[in-house]
Amino acid sequence: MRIVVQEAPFDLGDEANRFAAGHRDMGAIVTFTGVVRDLATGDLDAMEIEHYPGMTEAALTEIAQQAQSRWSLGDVLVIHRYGRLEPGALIMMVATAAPHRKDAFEAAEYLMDYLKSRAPFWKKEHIGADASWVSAKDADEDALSRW
Amino acid sequence: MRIVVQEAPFDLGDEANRFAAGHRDMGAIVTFTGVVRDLATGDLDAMEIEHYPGMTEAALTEIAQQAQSRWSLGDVLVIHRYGRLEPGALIMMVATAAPHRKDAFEAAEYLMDYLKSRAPFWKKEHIGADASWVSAKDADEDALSRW
Amino acid sequence: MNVLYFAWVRERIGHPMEEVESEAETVGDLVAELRAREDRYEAAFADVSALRVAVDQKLTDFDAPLKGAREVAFFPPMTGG
Amino acid sequence: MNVLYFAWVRERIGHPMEEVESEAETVGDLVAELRAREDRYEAAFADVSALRVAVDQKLTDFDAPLKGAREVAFFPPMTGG
Repeated sequence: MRIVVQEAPFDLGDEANRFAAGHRDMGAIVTFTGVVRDLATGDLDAMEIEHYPGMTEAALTEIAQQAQSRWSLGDVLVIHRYGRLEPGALIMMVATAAPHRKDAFEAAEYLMDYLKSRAPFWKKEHIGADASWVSAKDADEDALSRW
Repeated sequence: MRIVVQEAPFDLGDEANRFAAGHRDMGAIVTFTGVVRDLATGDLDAMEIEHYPGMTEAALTEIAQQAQSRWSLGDVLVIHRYGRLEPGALIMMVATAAPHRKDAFEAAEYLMDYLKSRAPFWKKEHIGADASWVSAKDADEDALSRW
Repeated sequence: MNVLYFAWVRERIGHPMEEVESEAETVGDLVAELRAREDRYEAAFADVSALRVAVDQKLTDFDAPLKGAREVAFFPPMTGG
Repeated sequence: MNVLYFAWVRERIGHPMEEVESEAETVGDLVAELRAREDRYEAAFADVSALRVAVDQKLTDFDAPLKGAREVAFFPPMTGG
């Protein structure tokens, strides 16, 4: 298990290759990558991500451990950035390795659902001189009920 | 949409980066990678993959188009190898880009479920002097019923 | 028409492709003609429920008509991914 | 104990952290003490249902006891991923 919380960018390809190379005994590798998406109006200047140092790592570790206890997994990777990110930047990724695809997919979805609503990150959108905190979505909270 | 059927290896990291770079307006990118897994006994020499040239590309294209009609997707990538692959080799990958994670995940699972049972590939395991065709699993056929 | 065989169907019959002259109206009729040819065809087609068929590179079933078909392929259930 | 604020809670209160001397038995009691301090605390804690709380870096609820707690954090619902 590897949990990384950092301000610096990460390289999806490097991370995916490194993760896969360590798990050639697993049949299935799933990755999810979150990207800063511009607004429909195209005027997002930046997404600022605040987090709670210390608790963030602990929360992500606990979420990853829960996933490992619920599914047959070879490994879990979570990378999450904080700070000021421009549209198109990669915010975060998770990766799961499992003998079978069902476990790899479900565990990745579980990680994402919990990471959305239970890891201490907060997003703020910067548009010109305006800035506003992104509201949590009911759908994200509801997503937890399926697990 | 990009569909690739080839004997040559592919680089997961390069493919993931290229796919993601083309879709920075999508919030969610999911990849699935299938790896030749050794047997529990550790004595798999190779997995040989036979396919039906022409129909393979047509079947994968149709599966990808179905996914695009069912979910809100920015793009779909399918790469599948054939020929003789050793344990640890990457067999195939799919990638999906979508505005939201639910679509990206579901579409990737749909692609995998159909690709398993509806694309004309056949696997043969080589163990020493023995070789045997891998049987289709009921669970893979059953997986289609959820879509 | 061209008839193609894949995986263990190909191995039992002994070649991957052949040209077949046939007036068979359906895939099932064609299978009956092939089974009557030789033991190796009989062996390959003994249990049709274990087989899949594509006509002109599209999956179909054994009731499918062959009118106008240029290519028919027989193979076991697929195991991709 | 240290009290931390994040996101708009931090912005309303005006600082990210402070040391608070309190005999509050629960998180709810601590909130009542803070609200009584100044308008900006009242503004931040006006609708507790819009807030989340962690004690010693673990998510909990407003009934949670504070005995032995070294760090309490208040923040809006999380928006990671």
